Amino acid sequence: MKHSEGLKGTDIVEIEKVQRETHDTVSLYFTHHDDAKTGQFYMVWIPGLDEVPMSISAIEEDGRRSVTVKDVGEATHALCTMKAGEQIGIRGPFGKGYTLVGKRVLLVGGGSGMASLIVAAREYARVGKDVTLCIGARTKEDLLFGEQAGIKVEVSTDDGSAGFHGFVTDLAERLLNEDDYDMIVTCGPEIMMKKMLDIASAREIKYEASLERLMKCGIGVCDACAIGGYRVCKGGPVFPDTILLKIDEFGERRRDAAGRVVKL
Amino acid sequence: MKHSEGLKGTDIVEIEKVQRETHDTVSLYFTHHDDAKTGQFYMVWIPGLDEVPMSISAIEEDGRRSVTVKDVGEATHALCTMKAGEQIGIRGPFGKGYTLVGKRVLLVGGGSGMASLIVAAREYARVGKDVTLCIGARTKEDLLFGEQAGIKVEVSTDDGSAGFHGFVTDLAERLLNEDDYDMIVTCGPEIMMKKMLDIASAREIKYEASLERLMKCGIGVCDACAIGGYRVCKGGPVFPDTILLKIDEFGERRRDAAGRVVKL
Amino acid sequence: MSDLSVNIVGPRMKNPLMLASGILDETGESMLMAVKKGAGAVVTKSVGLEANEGHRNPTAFEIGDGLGLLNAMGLPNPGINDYEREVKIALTGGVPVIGSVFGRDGKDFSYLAGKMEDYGASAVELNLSCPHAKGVGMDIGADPEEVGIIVSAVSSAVSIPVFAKLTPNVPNIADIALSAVKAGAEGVVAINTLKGMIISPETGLPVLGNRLGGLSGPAILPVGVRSVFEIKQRFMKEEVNAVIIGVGGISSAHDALQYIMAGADALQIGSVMRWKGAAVFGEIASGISDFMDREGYSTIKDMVGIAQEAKK
Amino acid sequence: MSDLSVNIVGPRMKNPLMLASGILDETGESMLMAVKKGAGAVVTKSVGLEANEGHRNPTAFEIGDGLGLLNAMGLPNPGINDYEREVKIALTGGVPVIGSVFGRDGKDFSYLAGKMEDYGASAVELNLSCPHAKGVGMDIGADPEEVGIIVSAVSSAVSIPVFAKLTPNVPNIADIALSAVKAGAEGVVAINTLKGMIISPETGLPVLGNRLGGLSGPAILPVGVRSVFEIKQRFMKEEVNAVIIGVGGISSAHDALQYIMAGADALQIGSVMRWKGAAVFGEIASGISDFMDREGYSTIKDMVGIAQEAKK
Ligand SMILES: Cc1cc2nc3c(=O)[nH]c(=O)nc-3n(C[C@H](O)[C@H](O)[C@H](O)COP(=O)(O)OP(=O)(O)OC[C@H]3O[C@@H](n4cnc5c(N)ncnc54)[C@H](O)[C@@H]3O)c2cc1C
Ligand SMILES: Cc1cc2nc3c(=O)[nH]c(=O)nc-3n(C[C@H](O)[C@H](O)[C@H](O)COP(=O)(O)OP(=O)(O)OC[C@H]3O[C@@H](n4cnc5c(N)ncnc54)[C@H](O)[C@@H]3O)c2cc1C
Ligand SMILES: Cc1cc2nc3c(=O)[nH]c(=O)nc-3n(C[C@H](O)[C@H](O)[C@H](O)COP(=O)(O)O)c2cc1C
Ligand SMILES: Cc1cc2nc3c(=O)[nH]c(=O)nc-3n(C[C@H](O)[C@H](O)[C@H](O)COP(=O)(O)O)c2cc1C
Ligand code: FES
Ligand code: FES
Repeated sequence: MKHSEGLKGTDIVEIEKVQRETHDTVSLYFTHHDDAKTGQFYMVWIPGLDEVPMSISAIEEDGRRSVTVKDVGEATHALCTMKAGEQIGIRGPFGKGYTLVGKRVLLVGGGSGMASLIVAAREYARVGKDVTLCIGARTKEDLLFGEQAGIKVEVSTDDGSAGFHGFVTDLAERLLNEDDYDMIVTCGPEIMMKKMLDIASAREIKYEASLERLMKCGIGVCDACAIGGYRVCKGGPVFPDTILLKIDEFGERRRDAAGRVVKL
Repeated sequence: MKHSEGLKGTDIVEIEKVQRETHDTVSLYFTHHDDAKTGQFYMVWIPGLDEVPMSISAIEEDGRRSVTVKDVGEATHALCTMKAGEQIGIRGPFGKGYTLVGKRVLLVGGGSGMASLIVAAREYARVGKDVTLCIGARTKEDLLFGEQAGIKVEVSTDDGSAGFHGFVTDLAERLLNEDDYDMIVTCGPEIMMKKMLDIASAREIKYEASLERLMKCGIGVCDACAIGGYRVCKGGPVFPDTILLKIDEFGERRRDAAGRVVKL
Repeated sequence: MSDLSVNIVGPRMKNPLMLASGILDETGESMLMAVKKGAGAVVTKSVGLEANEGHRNPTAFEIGDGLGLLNAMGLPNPGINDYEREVKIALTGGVPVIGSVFGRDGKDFSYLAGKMEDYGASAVELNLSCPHAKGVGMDIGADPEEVGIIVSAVSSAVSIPVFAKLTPNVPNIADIALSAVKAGAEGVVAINTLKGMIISPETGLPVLGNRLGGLSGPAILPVGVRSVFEIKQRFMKEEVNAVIIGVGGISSAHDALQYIMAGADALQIGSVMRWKGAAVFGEIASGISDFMDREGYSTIKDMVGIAQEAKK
Repeated sequence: MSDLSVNIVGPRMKNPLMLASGILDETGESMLMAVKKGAGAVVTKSVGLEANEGHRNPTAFEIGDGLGLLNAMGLPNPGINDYEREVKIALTGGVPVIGSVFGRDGKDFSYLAGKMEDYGASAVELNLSCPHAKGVGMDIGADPEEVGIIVSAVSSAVSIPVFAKLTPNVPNIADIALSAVKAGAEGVVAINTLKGMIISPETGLPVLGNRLGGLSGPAILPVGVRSVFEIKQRFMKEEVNAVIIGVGGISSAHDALQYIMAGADALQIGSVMRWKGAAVFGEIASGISDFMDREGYSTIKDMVGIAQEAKK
């Protein structure tokens, strides 16, 4: 009976609102009725051009959703220049989201990884957990989601133009020295996430990270997003320390579009 | 997700019990979990031979079902000689069953039509309606379901070997003269059902009948069971007086396996 | 306000939706029912020279939960002589009746088509594509040349439009379509069913009486849309102006629009009636109309084949 | 107790279930995962001469709710030279690894097959059937003669068994199978995907980056079972003794048994992993085993092709 509603490849939605977040990052709002969970992603189709994975950066009960896109190439540029009323295709939600375990939680994010991490931070805060969000950016201008109601935010910049001057991992270590945390959650450049894994396991703090890999199908069949026998689109994008510690590719190598092994 | 349970054409069930009803009629019991309703039918596959429509003659909560088969040809003969442990295929339940409206109900059945009518009689009785079941048979030996707990049964035979001597329609008229009924339900030879329709409409009593037509698909696509623009397998097999009064084929003509019009 | 009417056969059709051959159209009364529920035209069951009872049961069943149907009816039909009655009844519905016929060669087809014309059919559809009958259907319809020969015979025998109904069980449906049109067909109908089989492991037997059958319904939609797309692409390339009628797995306005945008001028609806009955004609027509209003299309023609222009 | 092992390639397979080409087998580590979950053998992603990024996204998506997948990956692969790494890793799983390769002609195929043999593959599978890549796949695999020429070249170039993977987008898959086997193939693999397309009416565009793609998953099961049935029937008639590997829409033990009874000696599993992950290997293997115990079969071979004997 279900199929008699018709066969689609993707759900076409209209962009309802475009919100500029930084000089190179915008959030696109639309409505998509689904059971999206914190940390999941969509495959976003730019009709006629490309389809790219995007974390779900806002999840409202009434079906309102957003993705937050950083302009890094052709597809993301097209998304960043879209206007309200234009159409995109949505497949998903896909993947496994954050476990949301832990009581005193340190979230460490960088770059467009903040799009994913921000929903985790908000969700931890909503259920009354003690949340500290540590954001790394190149400069003050690149800072994404720097202010959040009800969440302690700490900032680092590479050039010192805001907050801590240096790597966000160094900032994170300082916070870990000052306070007790029982959970570390991270999303951002893989080298940074790898560093946080080392820190977390040295301190025996539970850890999870949301990974990025080149994606094609998004549904666990094509192997494009493979990492150590897992698929980021299905086993992830969020993986626990227990798995990541066993994957020697993590923070080291990835696959290109042809499936060749390349250095990160 | 559903399809990942595998694609079947028919559900294979094992015959659990064979019960002889008359010299040429047996009931086959098996288990099939479905939401069968009074008056619906199955397409019963005799593997490698044929598939034929059969009314569901018993419906138990735990999935126990039966069909009651009269040996009239190759397929029904094969069914009538089956043993417990043998396998048949089941598609369905199909069709629209009895409406089960009315408070004082006269059920008029004949031949293998009793297989369908008996579940209606039992269901009316179960919900406390006043039920009279009128059964026509050629001889005493052909009498099907002649005794039923909690149901008034009246019998007619063509040869007078049991009950009323004559047509079941005459017996029915007698009963209608003696008592008030607000519903007539019938299943059996079409000429008989047509006669009952005339009687019911003359007396302005609500009426429904369960029809038989040659069936192929059983699911309303092939048009084999067509009658006046309706399909017996889908619009029926139970039709109300309001529809039957408008169909001039009823009691007059049917289609053969090639779709030719033939006299009943 | 959107205008759903199309000019394909005989009187202008009020919408592009036809009843597909073989589904609820063996009898005239059933065809009338489809008209009553909104069909813009009806195609008859495929009719041959003689009365034919078809294959033995099981002849058709559903697989999966709404995934599709598998059938091997075996072209049951009353024979062309008895079929006049059905066409005449169908004609009282006031919409075009397209007579579907099947045979072994140009002679059979021409005779049958001529009869359909006599009975008042607005067009004939040549079944060159049934996958489960010996010596007819796709046995003769998988070869562009044979199709050309038959179509050409029929085209010179009748004066009503001729449509060739094509099989998808080929690598080159566009070649066959082109051959049919060059031989004089007004257009093509794509697709008939995919050759398929279902086995019951418990009994070790194929379930269909004929063992082999044809798959229809939602499962085949992508194959049908692709076939129409390939045919339209070829017609455009060869600058051939011919009608394409899309059929296969259409269950909703969304599906119907896919066919139209691939290149179909009209559509046929079959298996979905197992789930939605003939009311699906009204549902799809109003769904298309809503879509056109929303997206700013005023006629069906405005949408035909627009997916061809996709930048690539 | 039932014995699921089969003797098809290299070391005896503990069960007849192989990982199908192109689904979770581009990387060695993913193939190992399938082995861990119970696959009796693995087939690699189809590999060509050079690294290839494949078509642009969208490259694959689900249609319907579990009805099937439509994909146009475009044969992405690292190229045969870089692929040694993946085969070597897969081989550590201890089950046969079958190297799938694609090329334009006998020369390409022979070279690639030779490399796979060097890497330690137990057999090669020739992709003569991908429906959405130019000049390779079904573009050359729909013609029995061309298939014969390629198979014959490869068969004389390598000493491991050669399997030809066939396309269902033809009227005569059994002809192609026979041609492959007569040219020296150890057996055939049927089926690859059905050519298909999905259009998004709101945008007027085909959704796949390549527009045209291949349909797989539950929707195609009846087509695959029929294909294997037709091939087995032909092999029996011609008294040809060759292996048939069935693939297409297998989601359950029930489906797998249909293929076996139609004539398949072994099976490949692909799209269903979208819904059940690699755990489906264990599920299907134990389902087959339960069935055999219940119905009194002791080996897979006892069931192969028994649906052929149906009285008809
Ligand atoms: C699960 C997941 C969630 C994501 N969520 C977001 C998000 O919320 N917001 C956001 O802005 N981006 C997100 N991304 C990354 C985003 O998908 C890529 O930036 C995008 O695909 C690039 O496409 P493009 O055509 O614009 O750039 P391209 O022209 O393809 O590439 C531009 C540059 O980005 C690099 N690049 C491309 N794809 C990736 C990738 N997957 N990982 C790392 N580097 C890449 C290229 O190497 C190149 O340097 C996510 C990725 C994944 C896998
Ligand atoms: C909805 C429905 C419910 C039915 N329920 C029952 C039931 O519960 N019990 C039961 O015994 N039978 C029932 N029947 C009738 C049963 O399906 C037929 O008797 C059976 O198909 C005959 O098959 P056969 O091969 O044994 O006989 P055949 O060799 O096909 O025919 C034997 C004789 O029966 C006649 N016949 C065949 N089919 C029909 C038919 N559909 N209607 C009238 N005459 C027919 C033939 O003309 C011939 O005279 C039902 C039929 C329908 C349509
Ligand atoms: C039960 C059944 C009978 C059919 N009979 C015919 C027929 O007689 N002639 C014909 O050309 N096509 C016949 N077809 C094919 C349909 O007309 C149509 O091409 C096919 O089913 C695909 O459309 P659908 O998915 O909407 O059903 C039949 C299909 C079914 C399901
Ligand atoms: C995403 C995807 C990629 C595929 N890639 C290949 C390939 O590279 N080579 C090949 O021979 N078949 C390929 N196929 C076809 C499968 O191997 C298989 O023949 C087909 O999908 C039918 O099986 P299934 O329904 O179990 O998936 C691919 C299928 C899918 C879904
Ligand atoms: S993107 Fe295809 S498996 Fe993950
Ligand atoms: S039996 Fe096919 S329509 Fe009723």
